[in-house]
Amino acid sequence: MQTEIVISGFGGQGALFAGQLLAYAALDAGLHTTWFPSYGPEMRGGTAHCTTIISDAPIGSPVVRNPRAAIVLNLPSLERYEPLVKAGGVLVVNSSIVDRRPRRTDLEALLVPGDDTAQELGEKRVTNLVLLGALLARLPVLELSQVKATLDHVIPAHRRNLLETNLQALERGAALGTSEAVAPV
Amino acid sequence: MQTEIVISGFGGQGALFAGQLLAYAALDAGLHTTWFPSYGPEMRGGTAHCTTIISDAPIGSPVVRNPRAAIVLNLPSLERYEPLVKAGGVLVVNSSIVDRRPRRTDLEALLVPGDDTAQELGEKRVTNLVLLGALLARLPVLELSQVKATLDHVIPAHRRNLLETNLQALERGAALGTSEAVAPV
Amino acid sequence: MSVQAPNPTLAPVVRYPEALAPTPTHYCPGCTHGIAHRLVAEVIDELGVREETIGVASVGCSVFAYNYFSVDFAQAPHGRAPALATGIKRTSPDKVVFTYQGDGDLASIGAAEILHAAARGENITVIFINNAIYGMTGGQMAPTTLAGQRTTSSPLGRDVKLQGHPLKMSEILAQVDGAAYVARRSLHDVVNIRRAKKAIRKAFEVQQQGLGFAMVELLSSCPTNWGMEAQEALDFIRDDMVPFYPLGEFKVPGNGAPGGAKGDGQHPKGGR
Amino acid sequence: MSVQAPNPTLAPVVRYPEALAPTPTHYCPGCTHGIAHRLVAEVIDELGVREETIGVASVGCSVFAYNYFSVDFAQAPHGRAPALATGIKRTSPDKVVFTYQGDGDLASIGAAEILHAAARGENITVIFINNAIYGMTGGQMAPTTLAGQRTTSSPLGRDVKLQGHPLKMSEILAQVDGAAYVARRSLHDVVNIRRAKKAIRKAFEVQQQGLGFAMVELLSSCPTNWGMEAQEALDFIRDDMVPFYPLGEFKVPGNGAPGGAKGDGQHPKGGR
Amino acid sequence: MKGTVTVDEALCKGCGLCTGVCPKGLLALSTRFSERGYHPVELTDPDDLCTGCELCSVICPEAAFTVYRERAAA
Amino acid sequence: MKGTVTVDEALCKGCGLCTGVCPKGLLALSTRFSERGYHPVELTDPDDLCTGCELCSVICPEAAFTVYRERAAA
Amino acid sequence: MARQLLKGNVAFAEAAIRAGCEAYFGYPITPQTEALEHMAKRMPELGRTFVQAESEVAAINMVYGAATAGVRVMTSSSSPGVSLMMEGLSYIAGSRVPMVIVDVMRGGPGLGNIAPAQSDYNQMVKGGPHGDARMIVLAPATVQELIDLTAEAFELAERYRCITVVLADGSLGQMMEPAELPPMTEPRRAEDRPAWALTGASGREPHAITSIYLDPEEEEAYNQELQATYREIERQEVRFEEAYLAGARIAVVAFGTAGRLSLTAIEAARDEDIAVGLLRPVTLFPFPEERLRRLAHEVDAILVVEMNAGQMLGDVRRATRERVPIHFFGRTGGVVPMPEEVLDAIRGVQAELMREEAVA
Amino acid sequence: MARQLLKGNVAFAEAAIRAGCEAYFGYPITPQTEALEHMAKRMPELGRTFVQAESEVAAINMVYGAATAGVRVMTSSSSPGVSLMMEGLSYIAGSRVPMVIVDVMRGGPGLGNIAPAQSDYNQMVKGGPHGDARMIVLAPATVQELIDLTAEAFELAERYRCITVVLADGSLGQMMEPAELPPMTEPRRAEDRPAWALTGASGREPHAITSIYLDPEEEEAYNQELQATYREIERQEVRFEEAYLAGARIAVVAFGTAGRLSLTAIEAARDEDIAVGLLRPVTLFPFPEERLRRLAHEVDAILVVEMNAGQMLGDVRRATRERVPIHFFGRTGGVVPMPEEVLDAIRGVQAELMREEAVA
Ligand SMILES: Cc1ncc(C[n+]2csc(CCOP(=O)(O)OP(=O)(O)O)c2C)c(N)n1
Ligand SMILES: Cc1ncc(C[n+]2csc(CCOP(=O)(O)OP(=O)(O)O)c2C)c(N)n1
Ligand code: SF4
Ligand code: SF4
Ligand code: SF4
Ligand code: SF4
Ligand code: SF4
Ligand code: SF4
Ligand SMILES: [Mg+2]
Ligand SMILES: [Mg+2]
Repeated sequence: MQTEIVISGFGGQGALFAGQLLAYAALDAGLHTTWFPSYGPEMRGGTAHCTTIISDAPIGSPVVRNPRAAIVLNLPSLERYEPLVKAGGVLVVNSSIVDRRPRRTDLEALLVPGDDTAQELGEKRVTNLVLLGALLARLPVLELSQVKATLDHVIPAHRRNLLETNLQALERGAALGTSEAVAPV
Repeated sequence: MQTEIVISGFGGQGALFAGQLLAYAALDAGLHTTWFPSYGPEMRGGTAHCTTIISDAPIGSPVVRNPRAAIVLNLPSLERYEPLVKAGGVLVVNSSIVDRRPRRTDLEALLVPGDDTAQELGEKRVTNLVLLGALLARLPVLELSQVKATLDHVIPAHRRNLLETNLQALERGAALGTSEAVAPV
Repeated sequence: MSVQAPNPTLAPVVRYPEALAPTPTHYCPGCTHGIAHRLVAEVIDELGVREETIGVASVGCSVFAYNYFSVDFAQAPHGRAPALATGIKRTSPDKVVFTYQGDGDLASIGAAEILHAAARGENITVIFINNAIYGMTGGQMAPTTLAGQRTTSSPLGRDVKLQGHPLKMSEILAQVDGAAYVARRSLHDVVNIRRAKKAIRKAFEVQQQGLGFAMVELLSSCPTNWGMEAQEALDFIRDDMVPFYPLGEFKVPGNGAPGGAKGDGQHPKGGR
Repeated sequence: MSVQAPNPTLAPVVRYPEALAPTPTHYCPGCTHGIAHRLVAEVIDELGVREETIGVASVGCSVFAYNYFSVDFAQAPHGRAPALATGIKRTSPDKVVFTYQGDGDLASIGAAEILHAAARGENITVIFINNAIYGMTGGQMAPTTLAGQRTTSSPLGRDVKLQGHPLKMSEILAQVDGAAYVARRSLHDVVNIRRAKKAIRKAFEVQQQGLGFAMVELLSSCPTNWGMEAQEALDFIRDDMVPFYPLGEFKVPGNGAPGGAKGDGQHPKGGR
Repeated sequence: MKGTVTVDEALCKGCGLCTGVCPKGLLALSTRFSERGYHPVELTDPDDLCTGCELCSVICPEAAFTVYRERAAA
Repeated sequence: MKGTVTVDEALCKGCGLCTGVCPKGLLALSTRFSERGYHPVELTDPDDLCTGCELCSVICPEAAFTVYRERAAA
Repeated sequence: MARQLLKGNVAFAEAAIRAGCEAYFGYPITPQTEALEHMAKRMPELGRTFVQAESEVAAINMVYGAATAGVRVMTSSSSPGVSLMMEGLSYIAGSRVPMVIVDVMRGGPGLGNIAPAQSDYNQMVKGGPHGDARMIVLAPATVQELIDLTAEAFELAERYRCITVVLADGSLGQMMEPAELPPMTEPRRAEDRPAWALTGASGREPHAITSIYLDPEEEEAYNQELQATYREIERQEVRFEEAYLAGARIAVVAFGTAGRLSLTAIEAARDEDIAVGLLRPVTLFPFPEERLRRLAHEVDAILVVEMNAGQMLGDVRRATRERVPIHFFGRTGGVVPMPEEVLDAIRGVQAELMREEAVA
Repeated sequence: MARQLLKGNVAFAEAAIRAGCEAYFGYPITPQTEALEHMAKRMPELGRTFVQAESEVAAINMVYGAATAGVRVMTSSSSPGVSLMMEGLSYIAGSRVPMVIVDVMRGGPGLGNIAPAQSDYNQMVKGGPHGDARMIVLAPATVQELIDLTAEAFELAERYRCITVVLADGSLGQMMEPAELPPMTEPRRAEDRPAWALTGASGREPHAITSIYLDPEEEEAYNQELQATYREIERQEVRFEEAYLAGARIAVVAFGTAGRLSLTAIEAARDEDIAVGLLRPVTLFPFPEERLRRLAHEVDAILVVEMNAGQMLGDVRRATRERVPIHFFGRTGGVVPMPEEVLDAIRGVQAELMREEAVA
């Protein structure tokens, strides 16, 4: 059984790291995984996105057209990925800055105020983990505890001081993910 | 009907020019012709040789293993080409500096004192034409008159002062070529 | 862009250059590539040569320069812009031809091409952006990276014994007979930016007068790969780069000898 | 070659160098490539490093140098000898590594490689044969061809406006920080040949001391492509080349600045 | 008023360089996001202090400024 | 005799450079051809004028010379 | 060694180090720069050689130099950079010194872009370098295979005294995947350098390493030696991977990333009861000539999938003699085909088989 | 124009001049240097552009520059020099500016020698340059054909906005043969330069000539344009020459000098009543694919003759699907095969045909 997750946003919103964290956690959980980034020359702005695949069997293609789930950190990403997520899949939207609701009804959409929550936690840079936490609450691909454990050993040294906030971000996200509030009716 | 002539000697003995002269003359005579040099980096010593082919039909290969005739200006050239000349062909040897006679008896060999004759003409550099003249006397491929006429218009400007001597060299060679003396018994 | 004066008593004195395409660039915030672009465009406008100018973009962050100037442009392989410019200028001598090259492009892979374009006295103008780094590929060491400077390919800081000494291209090219004008300027503050523009203008005029090869080296910033804020990066130019890369005119038409090879002594802080 | 003294009271004082292979070369009569070979071999013998020396031959008339020295040799693509030498020296730091390059090889196609080998301060020795021509390919213009000099690719004489100015590589490389020793010497007469040998020896010693990049430029003759007799060609060096290419040490260990960049003033005729 | 400036928000990347050079300190980055996601610079000049000295336009990497100065009285 | 030289004919290419530098004028090209087709140089020194000064060997591009000098009297 | 999540570029660089690579010379170029950066950090730590060359031309010739000295040496680059190495590669092949190059292909032609592509197949497999030189070309499809083949590349290069190319693409260089690194092996000691190497002519005749043979006959004899080596390589080193070919009516032939993408498509197709399997050449030179010839007798149709306009396609057509219809699906310019697209292509081939049978 | 005795290298240089070549950029290399020397003399006389570049890398990029300015431009070189042009050629192909290059091949690999060879067939025909770029490749066999194809190369390059390669070899460059030069045509006037050229953005939008398309989809669209052009070239420009194929049982397939050598051998063989003919591809890209396919139905055996280790051989095997036995005779390293050797090879093929029939 294979799960594909796309995470997409502006450069700097941490989409790539969130995807890597998933892959690291999958490895720790003894699963097969791939992480596939989109990349551009250093100085190019625009969107950065990546695909993480987690599976109990060896993985063929590291990219798919129709992922099982997507986390969209900004509007362009919503425009691009909403149409692509598999029917019945999960779509997590950073509602703090994305001002439109998803249109599709054949998938589970979560409107999570990522930036606001991050603000509350006093650390703008953890938006990505808030949304990831929310996703994990709805997508039975990895245990939250697993992801938290993994984060503890993969977080880069110069970010270590932020570990606590990062863990909180995941938890807050997970909480939001389970609350009904986030689901658009 | 196609005739192949190889001319070979030390660099500086004028082998390449003699071969070109034949090709120019053939062109003037309205025949098909090719001139094919062997060449090395500028500074390399050693032998220079070329193949001139004259034919009344278009010419395929500009090189052949077994030429109809060969003019050898030095010993190494004799060693190399004596075995290759077609049976019944013509082999002209610069006997002034080549101190051995040809061994083959199935071809027409001429021992022409090229350098000595050139000395007599007071111009060391015309050895090649003396031998060419001798060859033409035995090889009915081009009229001597034709070659002389051609020489008149292809001789490089800075050599023009030597035209007379060059023409004499051809004639002296032709004369030697017809005299019995030159043929080894 | 047409400008609507906010108040009839006011007249626009600085407006968007015509030779600059009316489009945002992809450069990082505070990157002085943008300043260099503007200065070149202003000079092209002042000389009124926009319609007969042909630019040659190189490989580096400025690879898309052709999108930002409203003049004809070719895009050259990494380091070969001077060769393309040679091919263009020789066959279009009536055109104004300039290259726009980074330090990796001009001083590393393109060292032979720039040296020989100078030796041939190719009648072209070269804008040389020295930001002491490979910007586009993410901050590797450039031939102009300062001793001790950390980059992704000199993680412990450039060790000149192992990784070589930074190259002073202006000083080197000023030595070459075909070079008519060679100057180094800096973009770290207003005064120096204005000096830089004067040098760029001279470098284009030298070409118009058919005097030969002209180059302006511009000390430029790379906030992203230096890991600095925009202003911090300008201070780094002033405090670290200028002392090693003296500003000045190293060759001007007429003076054959590499005059002022030690720079014009202008104190870097002078600009502040 | 073992030498049999013609007379017991006599002792051999000059004999065939051990580092020179006992074989005739393919060089044209009177070509000073041969002198340069002998000097390098003598120095290798004097320093006693024949068995730990690795040479790098370039592409030019000296392409077969590996046949003429009795030391290990690699043969490099045109212009890339300094890159090969870098690869060899970095992985065999205990060996003595030298390149032997012509002017087309070093100053034209190989300009970037020599400039950067110098900038990196590669601890190698470069023997640079400047004969102002492309010898091997039959006498085309070299970057060092003198203004007005006729070659097969500058049939009317080198027109510096169209074909560029001759490059003074020693002066240029002396500018570069990684260069420890840079000298230009001439092979046109006995006195200068002896000076040349001293310079070559220094250039090898600098490497042994690990001081960095060392190069000796040797003004050399090409009787064949200059269309001259051997002695005439030496006179051409003295009368035409030396005045344009000043002899001297442009950089010696210790003096950072390109000292004596104008040459050591030794009058060319002094050698006679 | 001696002079004033306008900033093309489509061009400004909020690098802040201009804010440092304005002798009158009239320029500051807004907290707003521009369309391209930057905090654009804004001129706040209630007392008409801007002299149109051009310094801001000289340092701006994006050529975002238009600078105006009083016309020489006709 | 103060000194003398021998020439390796296999190496000499008859370029004549040595003939110009010998202070005693003892060297001249022979009219003979060497095996490789050159006119090799020859020392003609009936009156033992050669000093073993080495000049010929310094200029020779082919390292064809061996130079001998008198041994310091033992 | 436990499995770690590794980025392709870092993985092959570290694999080379552990395989005893003593020297790396390179020049930055996306999408392989992380390899150069890893080498810049690690090699000096280990007291080995790292030089950022002034260009790819210089880099390949530094590699040449180090190779003549008999050390394990490598470089890596991407398409435009590799094009600049053609002369050097020809010299190296022409003087039979071993070396390894990893080519992380990107979209072209020209400057193109930095997205993954396979459009340099012909360049590396057929003859980018001038002359009759060939290079062993290995085409990994996963980070693990990239690691294993890079390490083995040195062995092959030294066994046959030739160039071994690891032909990867941007996606393999940039993606992360769990993989296991080989144990660290110490570089060989100076005194263990090969007998032919340049180590100073001490107590032996001098060595010359060169690629010039002015006498054509000599050059030909040398070329015959080279050709003999290539024939030996063709006999010994052919490698490929198969999946689901037993009973398959359609065979997809694809290398590297295209091969792994196709596998996913193939599995999807098999769920639709399409009898399709995969042949993935692991060695591109030597090419699995004979296996493909047989394959053309086992299946009814072949679909070649490449991230280029159809380069290996020519070799498949030749090797199979087109005994069965050969179809092609390719994306160019850096577009990574989605497995769904490959699936569509497979369906198309299947549909055609049906049609033919209907007719028959 | 009357026929003159012309050296190949001089002939193609003068032919280019007469075809209106406005600029030549090159670097000396044997065996093509006479062409550069001829240009050095003639171009300035005519007020046209000649520059001896500092290297082949610089030369090809000067050509690139002049091509963007819309002038008729060319370069010429030989094997190692051409290898240095691969990146530039890829850029030029990738930005669709027309140019002509004459490659006078010599023995390789590496520095090799300066004798005639055909061992860069794969480099020029298959993909020396990176990316999916192709070049039209013309293979003359005589000095006259060298002249005619060089002149026409400019037309082809401009018609398809592509690179046209005249693939010669050392023997063709060095030999002399009577031939006729085309009449002199004046170079096009500045105002007649093509619409896409860089001439200054006066009264029009600025032009940008580039080969970078960061968006893979864009790059792919661009590649599709290129591929469409190549298909068109394959439809329009295939050329080959035939001799004695009517009723032949053996076909010799050979290009350039090898083709001309073979003709002599074939005529000798026919004197021995061996039914043998010649197919000489004149365009190597586009390759006479379809003609070869038919040929395999007309003859009983094919003998491929090349001055390399067997490069075009692969294309012949592919195109013919090996419907009949494909034999190969090649000399490498700069050896020019003698017609007598080719004759022996033909006899060998004939003998084998006999044997088979005896068996049957
Ligand atoms: C032949 C080749 N080698 C390497 C690269 C990769 N590359 C792109 S830009 C660049 C360096 C750019 O640095 P610089 O010239 O200093 O320009 P900057 O980005 O700093 O302005 C490199 C190495 C390439 N595109 N082509
Ligand atoms: C890449 C390449 N380009 C060109 C050549 C042809 N070539 C051989 S030697 C040479 C020039 C040699 O001149 P120089 O370096 O001055 O050495 P010299 O013969 O004068 O001693 C050239 C251009 C080559 N072998 N390889
Ligand atoms: S990476 Fe550096 S040089 Fe490139 S645009 Fe950004 S700041 Fe400027
Ligand atoms: S061509 Fe010139 S450089 Fe070469 S060997 Fe002869 S004289 Fe010396
Ligand atoms: S300098 Fe320009 S880009 Fe930077 S903040 Fe000011 S206006 Fe905006
Ligand atoms: S013009 Fe001068 S005063 Fe006005 S905003 Fe700009 S810097 Fe300030
Ligand atoms: S050693 Fe001196 S004196 Fe004797 S031959 Fe030589 S040059 Fe003349
Ligand atoms: S200098 Fe040497 S080569 Fe020349 S003539 Fe004298 S001995 Fe012979
Ligand atoms: Mg830079
Ligand atoms: Mg030279």
